[in-house]
Amino acid sequence: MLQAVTLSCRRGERRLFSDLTIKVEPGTLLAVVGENGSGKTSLLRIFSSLLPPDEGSILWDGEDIHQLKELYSGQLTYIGHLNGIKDDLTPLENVMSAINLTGEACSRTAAQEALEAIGLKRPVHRLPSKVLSQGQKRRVALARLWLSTRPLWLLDEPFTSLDAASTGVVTQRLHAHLQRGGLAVIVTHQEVDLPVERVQRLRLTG
Amino acid sequence: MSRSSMWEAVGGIVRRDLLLAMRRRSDAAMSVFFLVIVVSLFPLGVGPEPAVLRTIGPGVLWVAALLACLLSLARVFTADYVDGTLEQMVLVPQPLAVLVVGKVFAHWVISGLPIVLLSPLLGLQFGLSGESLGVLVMSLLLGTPTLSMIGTIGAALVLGVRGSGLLVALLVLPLYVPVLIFGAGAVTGSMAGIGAEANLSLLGACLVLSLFLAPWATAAALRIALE
Amino acid sequence: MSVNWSKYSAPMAFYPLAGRLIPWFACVAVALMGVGLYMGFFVAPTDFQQGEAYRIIFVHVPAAWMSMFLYVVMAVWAGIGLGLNARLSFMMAQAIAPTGAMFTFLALLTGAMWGKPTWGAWWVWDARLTSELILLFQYAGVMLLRTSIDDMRRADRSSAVFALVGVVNVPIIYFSVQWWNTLHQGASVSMSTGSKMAATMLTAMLLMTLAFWLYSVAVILSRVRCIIVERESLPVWEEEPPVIQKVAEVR
Amino acid sequence: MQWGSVSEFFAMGGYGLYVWTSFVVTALCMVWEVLALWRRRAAARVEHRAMLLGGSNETAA
Repeated sequence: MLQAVTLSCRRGERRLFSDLTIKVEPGTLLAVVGENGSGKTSLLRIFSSLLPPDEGSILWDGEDIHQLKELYSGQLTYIGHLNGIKDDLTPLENVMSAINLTGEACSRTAAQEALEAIGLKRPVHRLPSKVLSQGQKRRVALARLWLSTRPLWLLDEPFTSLDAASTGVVTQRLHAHLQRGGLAVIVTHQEVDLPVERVQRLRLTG
Repeated sequence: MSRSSMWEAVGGIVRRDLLLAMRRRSDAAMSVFFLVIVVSLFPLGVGPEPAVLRTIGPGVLWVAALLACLLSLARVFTADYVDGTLEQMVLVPQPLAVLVVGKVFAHWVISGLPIVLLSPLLGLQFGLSGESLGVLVMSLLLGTPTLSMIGTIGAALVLGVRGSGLLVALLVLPLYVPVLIFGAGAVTGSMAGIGAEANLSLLGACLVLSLFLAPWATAAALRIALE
Repeated sequence: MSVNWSKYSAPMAFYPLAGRLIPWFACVAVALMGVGLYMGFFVAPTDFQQGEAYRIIFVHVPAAWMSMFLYVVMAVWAGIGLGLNARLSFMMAQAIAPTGAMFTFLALLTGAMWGKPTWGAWWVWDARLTSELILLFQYAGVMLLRTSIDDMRRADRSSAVFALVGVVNVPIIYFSVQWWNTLHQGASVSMSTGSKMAATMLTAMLLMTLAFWLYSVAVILSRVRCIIVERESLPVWEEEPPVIQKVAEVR
Repeated sequence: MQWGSVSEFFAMGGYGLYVWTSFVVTALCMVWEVLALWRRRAAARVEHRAMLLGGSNETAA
């Protein structure tokens, strides 16, 4: 279970949000919506432990994530606003090195299956990523979701530059993750096509 | 968080960075060319007097190596910072300082090792004797990893900061002074016949010290840069 | 609502306290400086080796000591700031840097002034002067790193990390230059006049050091007050300490 | 007291230039630092008044 307790955040002089308390239960998804600059991404970065909150804390199963440190990192898969892929590497190499980075081994076939699951065909796997379109690059980043065994997913605008079909595939993957008891926090400006009882919406007004 | 997963992560970083360097060989070649050019300029400026060149040789080679290391620092984290892989690196279940060692090692292989391998040739330009050439290689072998270690602290501190190229030089060069003194001192010492062992062991001590302290400072600086 | 009040109240509570302390430090600093200068110029005898030129040490040595001491203090505040995430500590570190850099510059300048008549050279690559030079670069690094970063929080923390790294560096530099000097068999010169120093000379030097220290405290406290006003966008309180209760309501 | 006359005091046994440069520059630096701080404080005060008059009286936000 993921909890935010009396969270507040300001960037420079501007107060983004304050006294925010929210709970995300296993099997549910928190969709953070709001205008540009309302602090959605900051909130996600606070959840990821990249950004320390100005006040308040984030609890994972009742323990402060800044106490848990690397133990908490071992619980999450974070896909930020940046794709985290290298232009000079092929999609296949990108997926494999991203998984290696988390300390897990990743076989070539597993990576290929993940890329195919998100609709990237075999020939694309061997091109340098710099020739891919924005949507294809985003899909390379999201392919990690098919290899992730982590209970908590933090996704920043996962559907940006994805076509309808890919959006559907990612939504299905999210649904499967939630059905297995996973948690997710996503920042989005789109409606998420998931069963109502699984989705909790948080609107930041800025 | 087992030991094997840590090696997996560190090995993954080293493999990926080396692969990236192979894809962009010109980047790695640039610091080597820089070194050769700088070193070659000195005899042209000072004059071809063999005795003079022998005297200034160790210092010139070491200062040039130091500047070449400095130039390559911008590459250590900038690309990772821009494309988001640095975020991923900070959010893994392994201690960040250990991953930093992997990054530094890869960086050293790409930009430090070529300098070490090339240095005997450059030493010949300055009329260094066979034994002194050996000491030069040895001192660079011990010294350049230290330079990479220390340099990455500066590279992490200036990530995404305006005017970072000059700033990193200002931050890092004062920290390079001891390595320069011991490194050039080792070669000078061997030429003067007083032996290089003491200087080399001090260089080794610097390496060990930087290996223990620098990754923590770099890790702290990276976390701060990503906030 | 559990809020870390100390984080917010500390600079505010400190502001009036600092304001009350500054005049005392300043007055005692001026008085001690007067006594120190009198001792240095009228009581201390002429050095039989260096003549009157040695009187430069009455500013040189205190400036050099303060430059090193202030760097360490700055690093300690920076470390506390990083450890406890306390804004006042970062402000203290920020306030110390310019004064420390000034004393470093003065130590170098007066060192040159002392070196020319004594050694016959404006600059000698001895361990002390070289360490001072590197120290100046490090002060410059801390300050430039801070001004290059727009985000105040990151500026605080990044310059703190660099300040701490520098603390490790300076002794290593000192040692390495000393080592280098023995290798090159350079002039084994030293700025201390050692045990030959007359008691009155030592007294004058210590008085001046104490005066410089008090001066630094006064100047740094008053700079920290400026920084608090600028950064917290709070009013410049004349006498009354702010009512923290009221501030809490606004928040 | 080792000074016979005022001019002897200023001559500093022939080292007057070095000694007085050191002391004067040190004094000037300190005076300059104090003045700069005084101006900085005054500027902060003026800016703050302007902010108050400008209507933004959100003092502690």
